[in-house]
Amino acid sequence: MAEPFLIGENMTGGYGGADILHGCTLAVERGEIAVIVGPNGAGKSTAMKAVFGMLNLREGAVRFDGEDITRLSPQDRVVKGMGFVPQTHNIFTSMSVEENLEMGAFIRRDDFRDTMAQVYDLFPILKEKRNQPAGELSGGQRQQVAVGRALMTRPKVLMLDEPTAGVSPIVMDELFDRIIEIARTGISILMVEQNARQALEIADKGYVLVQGANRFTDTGKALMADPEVRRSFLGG
Amino acid sequence: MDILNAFVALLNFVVIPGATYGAQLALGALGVTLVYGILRFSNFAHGDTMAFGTAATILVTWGLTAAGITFGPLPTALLALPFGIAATIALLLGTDRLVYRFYRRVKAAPVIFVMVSMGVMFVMNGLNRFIIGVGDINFVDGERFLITAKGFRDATGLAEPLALRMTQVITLVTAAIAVALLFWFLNRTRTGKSMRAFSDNEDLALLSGINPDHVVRVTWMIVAALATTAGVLYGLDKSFKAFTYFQLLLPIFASAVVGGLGNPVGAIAGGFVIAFSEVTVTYAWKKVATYLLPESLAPEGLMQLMGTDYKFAVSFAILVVVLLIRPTGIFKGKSV
Amino acid sequence: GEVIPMGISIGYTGPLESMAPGMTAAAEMAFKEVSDSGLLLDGSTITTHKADTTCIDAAAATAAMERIVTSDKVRGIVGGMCSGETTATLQNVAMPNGVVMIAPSATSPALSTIEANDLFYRTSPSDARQGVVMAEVLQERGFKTVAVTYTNNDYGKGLADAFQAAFEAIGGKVTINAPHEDGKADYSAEVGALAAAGGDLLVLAGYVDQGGSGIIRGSLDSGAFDKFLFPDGMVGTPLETNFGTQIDGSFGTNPASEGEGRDKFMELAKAAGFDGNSAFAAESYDAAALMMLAMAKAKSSDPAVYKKEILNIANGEGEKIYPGELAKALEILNNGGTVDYEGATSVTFVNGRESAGSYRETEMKDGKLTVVKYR
Amino acid sequence: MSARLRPVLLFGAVALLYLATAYVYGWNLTLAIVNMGLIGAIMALGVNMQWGYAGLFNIGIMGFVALGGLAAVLVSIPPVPEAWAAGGMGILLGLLIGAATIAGAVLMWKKLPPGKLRGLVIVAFLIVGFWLYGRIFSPAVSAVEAVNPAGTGFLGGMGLPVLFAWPAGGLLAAGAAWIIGKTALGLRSDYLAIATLGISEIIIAILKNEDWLNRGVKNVIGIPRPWPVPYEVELQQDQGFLAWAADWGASAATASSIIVKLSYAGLFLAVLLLLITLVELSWRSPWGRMMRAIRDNEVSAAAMGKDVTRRHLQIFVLGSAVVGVAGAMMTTLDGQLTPGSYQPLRFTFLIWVMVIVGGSGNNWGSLLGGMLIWWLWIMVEPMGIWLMQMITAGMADGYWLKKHLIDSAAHMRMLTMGIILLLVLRFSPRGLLPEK
Amino acid sequence: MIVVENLHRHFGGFHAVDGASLTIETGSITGLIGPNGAGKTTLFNVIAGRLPPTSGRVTMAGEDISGLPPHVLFHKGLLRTFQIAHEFGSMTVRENLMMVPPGQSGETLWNTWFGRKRIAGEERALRAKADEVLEFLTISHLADQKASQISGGQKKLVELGRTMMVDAKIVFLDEVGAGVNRTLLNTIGDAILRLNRERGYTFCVIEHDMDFIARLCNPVIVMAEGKVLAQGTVDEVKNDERVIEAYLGTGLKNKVKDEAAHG
Ligand SMILES: Nc1ncnc2c1ncn2[C@@H]1O[C@H](COP(=O)(O)OP(=O)(O)OP(=O)(O)O)[C@@H](O)[C@H]1O
Ligand SMILES: Nc1ncnc2c1ncn2[C@@H]1O[C@H](COP(=O)(O)OP(=O)(O)OP(=O)(O)O)[C@@H](O)[C@H]1O
Ligand SMILES: CC(C)C[C@H](N)C(=O)O
Ligand SMILES: [Mg+2]
Ligand SMILES: [Mg+2]
Repeated sequence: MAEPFLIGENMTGGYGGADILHGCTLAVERGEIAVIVGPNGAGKSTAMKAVFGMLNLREGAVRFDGEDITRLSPQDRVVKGMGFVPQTHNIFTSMSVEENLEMGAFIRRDDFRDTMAQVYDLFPILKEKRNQPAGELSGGQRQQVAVGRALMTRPKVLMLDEPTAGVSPIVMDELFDRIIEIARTGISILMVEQNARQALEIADKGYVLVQGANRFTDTGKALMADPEVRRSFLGG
Repeated sequence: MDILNAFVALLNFVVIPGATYGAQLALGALGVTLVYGILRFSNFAHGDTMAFGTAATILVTWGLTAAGITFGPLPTALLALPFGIAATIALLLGTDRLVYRFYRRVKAAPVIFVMVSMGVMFVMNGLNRFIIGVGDINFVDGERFLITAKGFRDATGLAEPLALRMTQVITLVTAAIAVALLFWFLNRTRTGKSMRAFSDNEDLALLSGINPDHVVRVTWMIVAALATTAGVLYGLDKSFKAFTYFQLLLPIFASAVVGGLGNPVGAIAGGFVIAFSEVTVTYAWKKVATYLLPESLAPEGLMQLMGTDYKFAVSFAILVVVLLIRPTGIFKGKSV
Repeated sequence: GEVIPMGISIGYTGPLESMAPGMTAAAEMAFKEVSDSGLLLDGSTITTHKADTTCIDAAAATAAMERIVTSDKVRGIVGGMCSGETTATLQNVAMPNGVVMIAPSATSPALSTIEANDLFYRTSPSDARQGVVMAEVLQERGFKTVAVTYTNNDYGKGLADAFQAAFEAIGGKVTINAPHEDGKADYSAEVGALAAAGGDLLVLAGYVDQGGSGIIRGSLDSGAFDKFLFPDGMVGTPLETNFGTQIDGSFGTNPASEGEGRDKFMELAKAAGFDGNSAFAAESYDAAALMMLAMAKAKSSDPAVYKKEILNIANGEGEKIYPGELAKALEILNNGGTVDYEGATSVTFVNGRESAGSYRETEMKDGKLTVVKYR
Repeated sequence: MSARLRPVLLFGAVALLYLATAYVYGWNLTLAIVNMGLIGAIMALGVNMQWGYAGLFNIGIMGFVALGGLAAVLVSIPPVPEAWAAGGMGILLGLLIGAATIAGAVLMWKKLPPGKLRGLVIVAFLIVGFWLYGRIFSPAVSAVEAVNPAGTGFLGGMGLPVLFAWPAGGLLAAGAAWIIGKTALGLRSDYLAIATLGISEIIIAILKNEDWLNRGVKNVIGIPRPWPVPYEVELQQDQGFLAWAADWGASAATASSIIVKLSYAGLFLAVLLLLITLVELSWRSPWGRMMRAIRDNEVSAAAMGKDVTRRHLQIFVLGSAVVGVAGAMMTTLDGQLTPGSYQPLRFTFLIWVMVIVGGSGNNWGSLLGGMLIWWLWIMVEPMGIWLMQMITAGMADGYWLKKHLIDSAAHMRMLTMGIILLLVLRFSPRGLLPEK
Repeated sequence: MIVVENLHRHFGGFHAVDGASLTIETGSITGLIGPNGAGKTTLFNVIAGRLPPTSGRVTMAGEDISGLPPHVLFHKGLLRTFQIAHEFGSMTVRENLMMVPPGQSGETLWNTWFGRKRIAGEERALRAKADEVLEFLTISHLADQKASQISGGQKKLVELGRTMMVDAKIVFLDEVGAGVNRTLLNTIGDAILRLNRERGYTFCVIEHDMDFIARLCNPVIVMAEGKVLAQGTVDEVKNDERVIEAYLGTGLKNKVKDEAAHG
């Protein structure tokens, strides 16, 4: 198989102290969904940040669309077509919901009104609250704003760190639905999930990360079927 | 009873000076509030930035007048203003590159920025004294008055004078325009919004493709323009002295804070609150009362609520009271 | 000869920083005059050491003085500048170390009574005296009711109170006696109160390049007052450059004496390239000159020794000495003679330590400060 | 640099600075700087308690310093009997009435049933109260201030040993802080800052204008020295001392002032070490843990049962008290109270620089910052001159720029201070001794 | 027993809690579910004293506790966790736990100077207790890590751990599960059950994970638009049409599509 669309290969590094990642590799193909699961503190978020250039890697490389982007700054990666929703601090609290979405489209020069309409379609509550400062929203609503912001970028690859944390079941279903749809338009999705069973169900590929290293890698279905994985990481 | 005279007295000694001073503070406070709003620290060097901008403008003004260029009835300094602004932009961008950028990179706490700005303040302070000296400089020319005290008395036959200066009018108009522009810029334009986004959550701004260097650059440029304009207008109205500009910092901060830090409209409101509380609370009502009351009731004392000894105490007391009622300023400011 | 270190301690930074250059230049001019003459103590020369008193920060002033006294070992000091800081440095540094201090500009009445062991003199008079002079001037000019504002420090307050007492004693009326703070951005409130109180004229006991100018500006702009009485802190060239003809008819008083001394000093200053009229420059010159002449008379640069001669130089018998004549004086003293130092300000000490105070009355005419008379 | 070595090295470096100063300028100057540095360090300690421990942004330090200074006057200056006779009782009575009026109004506000009537009653009560206050207070003040205005014109103090003024200064500052805290501690960050700044300006305004209390801007001079500190003049007349000084080969003047300064230094150091010890002990115990929790996250600390308001008040009062003690010490050292000299730049912002450069949240940092910054504040003056000389060394005599530069040298103090401050913060952006 | 009577909490014109009435029985583990923005967190905030109610009443064992400040409620035995973790960032994880227990004698200044012995004893006990809790939460290795430097899920665990440091009467858990690994969440569920059975804690749990709710909670209260929509056992609630429509959804949609995509 040819080189994946986006790959963080053999990544090693951390926040300045001891290494958190130990030769961890994540990859996603064009139009596919890759899901990362693992215990708390395994380094999932760290790996995502590493792929996005928010962390200095001691070893390893990140390649995107055949190009080595290891040295690129996060904002350059955005320009290249990568979008990211961090796990925490993922909205502009003092700005209105609508402005949050506009900021998502910051690098876009074209008319983004229809994208915004789509986001409002997906999360109707946001439309209702579009003039309210995002910091005043409920936890789940904030999460919707965060995802909405990333969608506004129209990225080629979308990286989501626990997008469904705190989101109600109905919205979660919508969200997964939408993620599938997005993937089908050719956008790659790389996401971390603790709602692992639902996530792996729609995943083309799944990674189980433990202590900064790949423990299992397989298709989503296969991982779901693996009793060891189920017991230790998916809550039985 | 003489309502007209009483009214003119009030206008001349309370309303006009209060409004002018308020606008002067407001212009300064706009700069402070912008730095706070976008770069998230209280910039102690702002007073000295204003002084620098004014000094640069004065130097150019001298050059212009020496070359025989004036601005008709308006002060020549207004012609020189763009040059002063350019010089200040250069200074602030240089400062940012040399000083502040580093602390942004290491994500220093706001209080560190405050201390750093204090260091910058000291340096600029020395720089200003070096460039233009410590003396008092009067650089206003052109028509000073729109209405002179004597002219008014002669024309109306009233006992009370009324004076209105060119600089007062210019200051008020400029302040109004500046706040409108700034408000529009921050809330309506793409760059303005990206600046607010940057101030709200730097990391996320990065993830949205906002270029932090650009945001910072634009901020400093606006701040330079505001500071220089504020400084020049103040200097035209009063006079230029490096030390006074440093002292101006306190009321400017007070204005920005009561108004609500980070909010341009608040800066304007704050400026007027501070100015009017200084001017009105210690005002001696004797004159007004003498005009209004029948002769037999003419007051003996000054009819002052408080002596001017306590002018600052009173204006600060008002400030504290306002904050107790609205803990983040009149217009709900930020707090880091 | 030896190299004699001398100190100049004034506020180079702070609210009166703009007075510092003139005062320094004048004192250095005196030092240079003596060094160049080669007549002091067998051809000794003077080096100067400056200390920044900041005018307001007693602690910083003390430390700066401490430095020039204990490490540069100055034998005498021209300074301090402001009364508060002068008191502190005198008590904390000069006296413990036995160094002579001659203050050119500290004029607070409180300094008249301070216990100083013969180490402290001032070439300016106490403000108690100026108040009386001001009252007299007003009386002569026929002003009956005036408003008073003063800079809120020991100098301003002392002077304003002295004036009010003197003026009321001769039947005048003070409508208001209110302070203003220096270095503030705006004086509308003060002007408003002063205007409301009313009066034929405004007595402005402030500093010309501080709040004083702000008050004038505000008064003129609003039409509150257009006549002023300016005591010493206000009489300075900024009046001419900043207000000019707008304040024609206002008048001022400041410690200065008529005649030869002043004129000579003005010439010297001009030649040396600074403005002799700048406040307290003449007093600084005299302060410096007095110490050196006293050394010559005592034949020693030890403050403990020469301090006793200062009074004899200032109030002595013999030839009158004016600025520019220090060499002549040294010659006389070296030959065992006596002199009466008049200097730029007609120095004669009263109370054993301060200038008696002859005052100059000036008036603004056609935008210029012109001398009316001396009293 | 390891965490253990760093403080040792830094304190060593600062000590070296002082030693070098002593070498170049002599011990007299050095000790003078040490003394003020120690006082600065105590002030910084107080501020550090408020900021480093509780995140309270107090920029009204100047006010508490001044209150400490007032305490020195009130405690140590002998009373002025004539003034007391002239109006002392009137003033006391007036103040009492004023206080009672306010207290009464507050009480009524709380006790009376709400409504229009309540407002009217309170306003009427206030008017009557203040009218009465004015009637009694004003003439008494005039009478007191008329007593020998050039020399006294105030009530004087209690004539007690000035050492008592130190705790008294702390108490006075604590009292003020309590009132301020009760009203303003609901504010946050810069809003609290500007409120405290305002209140400190009010305190200074009172000290400047209430002549009956402390002679206002006419200053009080001649505050006696504390107990073990001798007077130079007396030492210089003491034969035993002269002989002893001669043994050491020092001049009487030098030796005497060194002795005086050493005595002060001893006193100050004792106070400083006592305070640091107390504060460190608390900081390293559950109390400190609780304070840090509150600083980190008030909402969560409150949910974990900590009374945030009360703790804020506690630390605000304590920190202010420490500043007040330092203020009293400073006035004692100066021997005079000059209200006009209280400037925010010097007494608030410089202290802040000490705290931040030293490292907020670290008591030893306060000491280090205090000693270093004060040294700089004094030494930048000669350094500025020296700098200008270096710059102009290569220029021809009489060249205009050289003259301009040399003439500006005296004004370069601020510039040098700024540059050094920036350099220190550049290489140690979290302060020299960061909180662990 | 906590009784909420006709509680309102408005933000400007918006009624986040709009006349909610509910009862949390002593000894129960009550689930609180509802769509995003239903007002669950706001309700918690009002009960726990973080926000004053606009109107209405909260009583705890008959005592009116509406509007009491959080620290007072804590001392009455009412604890809560935050939906968005509120850790003490500059303190270690262990300190985050050790600070919790009330009445520590070392919190009095006087004792920190003159009661060192007693403090040392107490501290040892606290430390042991904290380590035990950390052990239970599988984060012992983080004990000395600064709380600002742990992962998002770990922060939630610390949040929960704090409530385990004291003997609480009633604990409000706001989405402890969000972001927590499901295997670990099961263990936490066990712990909650154990605390409930063995120590008599009352719990009120907000959670979006229906499996978790189903395993622990009885009864379940459903909120929507600031009001109580439904109440009952898990099964009752799960099959309530209104609840399905407002909150649960059918969950079928994506499965259908999923099959279409892959099948
Ligand atoms: N400070 C505030 N100002 C204005 N509106 C607010 C504020 N806080 C909450 N709201 C609004 O109140 C509603 C209820 O919010 P709350 O946080 O209670 O929801 P929730 O039920 O906890 O939702 P979630 O499941 O997403 O956490 C939301 O619509 C939110 O936008
Ligand atoms: N800012 C930081 N500085 C230092 N260490 C950190 C920092 N953030 C996280 N860590 C450590 O790195 C490890 C991995 O954290 P990471 O956030 O990547 O975990 P995660 O797999 O995303 O966990 P979770 O599911 O809880 O979000 C953790 O052990 C944590 O303690
Ligand atoms: C420089 C002077 C105007 C100082 C003033 N005479 C004083 O005593 O403070
Ligand atoms: Mg994570
Ligand atoms: Mg919630």
